[in-house]
Amino acid sequence: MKINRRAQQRTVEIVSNKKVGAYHHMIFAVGDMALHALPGNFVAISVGGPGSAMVLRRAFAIYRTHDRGNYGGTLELVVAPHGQGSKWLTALPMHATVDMVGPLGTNFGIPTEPVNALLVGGGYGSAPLFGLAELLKDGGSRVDMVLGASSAGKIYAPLEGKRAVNSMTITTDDGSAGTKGQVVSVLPGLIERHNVDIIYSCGPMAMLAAIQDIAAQTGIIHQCAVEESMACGIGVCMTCVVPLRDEAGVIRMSRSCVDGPVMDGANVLWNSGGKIPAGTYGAPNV
Amino acid sequence: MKINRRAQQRTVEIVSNKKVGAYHHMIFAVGDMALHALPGNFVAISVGGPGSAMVLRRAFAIYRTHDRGNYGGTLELVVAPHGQGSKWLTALPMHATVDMVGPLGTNFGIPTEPVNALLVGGGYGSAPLFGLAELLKDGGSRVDMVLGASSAGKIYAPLEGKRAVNSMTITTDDGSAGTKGQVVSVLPGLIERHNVDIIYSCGPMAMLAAIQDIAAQTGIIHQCAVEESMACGIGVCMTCVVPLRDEAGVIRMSRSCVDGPVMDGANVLWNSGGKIPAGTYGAPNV
Amino acid sequence: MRQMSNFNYSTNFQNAVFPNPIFTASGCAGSGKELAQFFPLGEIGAVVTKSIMVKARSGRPTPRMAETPSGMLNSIGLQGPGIDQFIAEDIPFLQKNGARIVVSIAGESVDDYGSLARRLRGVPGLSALEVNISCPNVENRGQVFACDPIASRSVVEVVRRVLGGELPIIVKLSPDVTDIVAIANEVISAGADGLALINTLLGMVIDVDTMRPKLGGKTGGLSGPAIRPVAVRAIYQVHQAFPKIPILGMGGVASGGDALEMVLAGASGISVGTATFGNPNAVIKIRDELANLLIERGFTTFKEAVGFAHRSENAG
Amino acid sequence: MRQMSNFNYSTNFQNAVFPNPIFTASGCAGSGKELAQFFPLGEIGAVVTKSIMVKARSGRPTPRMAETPSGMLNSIGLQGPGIDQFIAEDIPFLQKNGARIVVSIAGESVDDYGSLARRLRGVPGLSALEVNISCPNVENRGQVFACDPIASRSVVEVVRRVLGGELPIIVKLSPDVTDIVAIANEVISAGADGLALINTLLGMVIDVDTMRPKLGGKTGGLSGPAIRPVAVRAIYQVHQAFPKIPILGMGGVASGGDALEMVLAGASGISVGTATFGNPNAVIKIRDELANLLIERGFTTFKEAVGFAHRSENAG
Ligand SMILES: Cc1cc2nc3c(=O)[nH]c(=O)nc-3n(C[C@H](O)[C@H](O)[C@H](O)COP(=O)(O)OP(=O)(O)OC[C@H]3O[C@@H](n4cnc5c(N)ncnc54)[C@H](O)[C@@H]3O)c2cc1C
Ligand SMILES: Cc1cc2nc3c(=O)[nH]c(=O)nc-3n(C[C@H](O)[C@H](O)[C@H](O)COP(=O)(O)OP(=O)(O)OC[C@H]3O[C@@H](n4cnc5c(N)ncnc54)[C@H](O)[C@@H]3O)c2cc1C
Ligand SMILES: Cc1cc2nc3c(=O)[nH]c(=O)nc-3n(C[C@H](O)[C@H](O)[C@H](O)COP(=O)(O)O)c2cc1C
Ligand SMILES: Cc1cc2nc3c(=O)[nH]c(=O)nc-3n(C[C@H](O)[C@H](O)[C@H](O)COP(=O)(O)O)c2cc1C
Ligand code: FES
Ligand code: FES
Repeated sequence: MKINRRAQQRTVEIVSNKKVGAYHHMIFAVGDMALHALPGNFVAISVGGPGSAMVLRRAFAIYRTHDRGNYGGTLELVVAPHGQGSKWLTALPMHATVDMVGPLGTNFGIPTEPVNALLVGGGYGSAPLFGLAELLKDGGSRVDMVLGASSAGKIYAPLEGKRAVNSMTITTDDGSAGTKGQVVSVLPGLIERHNVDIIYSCGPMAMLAAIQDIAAQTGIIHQCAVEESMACGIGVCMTCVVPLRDEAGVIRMSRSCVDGPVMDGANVLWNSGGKIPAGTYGAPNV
Repeated sequence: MKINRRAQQRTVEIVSNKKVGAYHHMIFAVGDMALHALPGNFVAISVGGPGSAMVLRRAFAIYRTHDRGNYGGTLELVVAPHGQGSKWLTALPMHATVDMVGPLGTNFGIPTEPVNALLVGGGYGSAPLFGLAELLKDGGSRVDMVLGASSAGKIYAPLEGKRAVNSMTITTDDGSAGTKGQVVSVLPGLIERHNVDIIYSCGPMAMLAAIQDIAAQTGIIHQCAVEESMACGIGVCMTCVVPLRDEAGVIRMSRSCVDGPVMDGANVLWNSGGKIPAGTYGAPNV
Repeated sequence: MRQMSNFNYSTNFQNAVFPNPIFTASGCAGSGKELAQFFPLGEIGAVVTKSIMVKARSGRPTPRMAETPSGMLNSIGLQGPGIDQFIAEDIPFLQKNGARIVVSIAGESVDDYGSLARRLRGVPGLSALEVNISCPNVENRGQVFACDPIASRSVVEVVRRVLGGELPIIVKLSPDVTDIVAIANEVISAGADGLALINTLLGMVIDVDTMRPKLGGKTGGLSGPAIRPVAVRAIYQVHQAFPKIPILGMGGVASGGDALEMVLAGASGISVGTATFGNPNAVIKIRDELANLLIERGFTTFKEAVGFAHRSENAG
Repeated sequence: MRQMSNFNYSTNFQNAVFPNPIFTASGCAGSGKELAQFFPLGEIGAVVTKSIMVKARSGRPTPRMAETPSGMLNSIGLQGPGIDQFIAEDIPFLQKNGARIVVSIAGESVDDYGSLARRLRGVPGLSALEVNISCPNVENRGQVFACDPIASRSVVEVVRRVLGGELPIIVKLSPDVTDIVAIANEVISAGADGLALINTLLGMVIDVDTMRPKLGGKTGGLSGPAIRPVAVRAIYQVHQAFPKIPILGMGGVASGGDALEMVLAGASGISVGTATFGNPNAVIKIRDELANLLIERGFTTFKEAVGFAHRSENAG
């Protein structure tokens, strides 16, 4: 329960904004914010400009960062033009500036020894996995990746990313790329084939829940980056909570912006179906 | 009490946006909306784009129009970047589009015979006077012009406009251009010198009221374009009213967007000091 | 609009039937003439006229409006020509232009409402009466009728008595009350056929330059998208309590999606006010967008969607 | 800030003195730790803590928020650790970090408020108590205390009795009432030293895709710039009626100009809530902007500006 100590607020410049499939790959000149970001962290961006009716920031998982280059430190995002906020952001021209707070939240834990890791991403959920893959490979781990989406255009998998992993499996709901179906359908086979020790995942909550079911059956560690509606991103509003079992076994409504987004999948009470799970700390006695 | 029958709503493209002193001179490709505009009319533009907190249009006096050119019919405005709406508008790039309703409101009446006309503009209030000057000159009238503002940068007087009039007098509050002082200080002299038959004016309400005082003393006709806060611009909201004496002598709170902006200065009850003037139709009996 | 032909868009408030549920909001459509410039008035469900009083009124001093974040304040003060001139001039224009007409009335006393109903009773071609009770009651220290259950009831009773069963009565409530369901209960038991929800919220803007209230009338009514969540809540609560009473929903509707929210919450019709100031064709745009959204969601009639947020809840 | 040295920015609520009038809003500053990451907590007037209850509370199910035009709805449901853990952990952190502390309390019964006051009475280093009465009263069919004059009075009486004259009591009112001046009158006569205006407005958003209420708790509290005109109006009305009672103003303040509006209307302090979600440094920005605006207008002390919109009116 603590805000990311490295978080800073600054005005950053867009130095690249390219449409890639259904997404925009955007690069921001962020100075030393880039130094502090770890895979799994996110940033929160003001949207709409002055006179906007949108009062809340939008959260985006950090795709990757570079400490130094033509523009100094840079930070990259993969953004889906979805509603008004993300459409405004992806429509910005080069050199436009935005107000960014980051890095925020927890990061994926990196094992101290080489492991066999399976990285699973849904839609733009693939974004934080490529930086993670690099770190894992650097540490000598085997990295296999599975990316799923509704259709081919919604798979974000840049060539260098594909190359950096030991294997890449694609699934699409409509079969327009890779295996037809959802990511979970291919997981059991991959887990067995590659003797997976740990699963890292990022994507829609329903996908994460399904992955946890598989992880639980096979006893594999599962670190997932959750995505709950966030009003503040910095831990002050209590909107972004998920039921999470703490070390002492107590279930608490925990903030996914400071106790997450990366959480241990085994500790999240999935499928609480829009209810406070029975036994949660402070739950009404009904 | 009738909406301008020629009004239309359309998406129009910005084909030029140049900073001139304190203002932006903006040209819009408006198709046949240009055909229907008369000096004194205004347009109403949506500001802020999608997701904007600004729900009301902004009104702008039409500076001039051209029926045909590279961009078809065009319409020109002189916009002061003042608050959020006008700043948004003036910051738009070439080829951006805005939603425009126009032409709206009443226009300056043109005498059927040649007259000696004095045109008085305050700040961007000069904008509609240049088109008017052209029409008057075409009809054989003598046209003298007085433009006033707080300082030189706020005088909008393009060269071709200056050339088109018989004389041009400038006043500024700080003396940074022309005579130091307010426009009204030079009016009595000009009226006498040029034997003025009619004054046309456009600018802040206080200026119009002061001009009307002078017009009343000398018995000269005074047509002025008023500027009240407008929520709709098309006559449906009743926010933009000014107390106006109608032909039957009845004072009514009349809408400056449909019964104006151009009104006969002698019929407006100036200086009612934020009150409903006694005797107004429907006024409370207190 | 896809498949528009198979979709039944009509709605009704008691015996008043409308081909579609998108109306103007009282005080936001002028006399109708001004909008007729942009679209044929018969194209929308109905024109709700600006609240008319017994006598002519000059309204409040200017400034009468202030823009606020996603909304605006107005203090028009019910400027209007009085009932006689209104019946002589405005009604015939609307009829000639094929508009269905809902006349909004406002009074300063219970008697005023009775007189207005009496004058309107015989006028042919009206669809319904909207009774605006958000007016100061001069007989009761200027307290707004809509904030006082007893005064609200008295107004509705007298209008009901004068009209008999002829014209449906839609009573327009104020959100500025502790318990809107309680007020709704009073006016329904006094004979209201439907409710209009919501009128504006009382607000104020202070001009930081003059350092005084910006509006001539000091306070004003807050409207526009800013208040939509309050309107949706009011509609939801009242529909939950009185599922059979049709509601004319309003407050910040600017798109078909906004209208759909209110319909799902329980509105049988939607009035569009402030959005018309931003877009003269807003009513038509919203009419078309809402139809498309309903068709996309598989509704074959508009009425199936009314209050759906309550039903799916019990189901799920 | 120009000439900041000659400008007296301090304010007070009875015997509680603050170096400047810009506070956080209850429930919008976490436990203080999270904001301390962005600025030293001693830099602002005070930290108003999230409303604390007797026992730990899990709050409401998710989704707990929906963005709305120029605002947001929240239904947190007062999630928190309970008074004991709060006193043991949160207060010491705030003290160590040099924050002036206003503790907000919330209860489900009149007794709860008494117990909370009793627990806090002895805690050193508190500046004032904010009493949040916008909570359902479980002993009275869940009606919100703040909507019931009698219940509001009872709460304030018990807190006053327990505290004696030690800590100033600021009572936070709900705008969802017919007559906020009447409620203010009750709580002042029951012993309130100041008032906090306003809490959120009750609102609802319906998700047009799921066709059900968007929030887990169905209704939520509307905050942000959308409600500012309602807040300014409430502050103006209450200050007019009780010019000697200090008001902590809030509701959509996002800039120094917004804060100034409330100060001119009658606020002796300003709480910043939703704006912090959009900008972690909002409180600091607003503190500096307001000081500049006041200095520009020729004020030499903050207090001269409080309620100025009323004074200039009588003058002009
Ligand atoms: C930790 C985290 C990481 C994210 N990473 C990415 C990313 O890498 N790329 C990307 O494109 N998007 C990402 N999102 C989603 C992003 O924050 C926005 O929610 C999304 O862009 C939609 O915003 P909008 O303004 O376009 O839509 P609107 O519908 O206008 O949004 C309205 C409100 O609902 C919230 N909301 C809408 N959809 C979602 C959602 N799926 N999850 C949470 N809140 C939602 C918005 O934040 C906003 O407050 C992430 C969200 C979180 C919480
Ligand atoms: C008939 C008419 C003609 C106009 N012609 C021009 C023109 O040619 N060039 C130009 O730059 N401006 C003109 N204006 C003023 C213009 O409409 C805007 O009011 C101005 O640009 C300020 O808007 P904003 O959004 O920048 O300021 P904001 O302060 O954000 O405006 C907030 C609200 O106040 C209203 N408002 C603010 N200032 C004024 C004002 N002086 N008069 C009326 N309403 C105001 C706005 O319309 C808006 O609704 C005209 C106004 C009217 C009524
Ligand atoms: C300028 C203006 C004038 C209004 N006049 C009236 C009126 O005469 N009678 C009435 O019942 N409501 C009146 N209203 C309230 C609207 O009918 C409507 O209830 C309210 O504005 C909320 O809807 P909106 O947000 O779509 O505008 C007026 C609103 C505005 C903005
Ligand atoms: C997420 C959230 C949580 C809140 N929690 C509380 C609370 O615990 N106690 C309280 O008195 N008010 C609470 N409020 C209300 C705020 O303190 C404030 O009165 C209101 O939000 C209006 O101010 P704003 O527009 O600046 O946010 C909360 C508001 C929000 C948005
Ligand atoms: S988003 Fe505000 S606490 Fe997590
Ligand atoms: S601006 Fe609406 S009537 Fe004139």
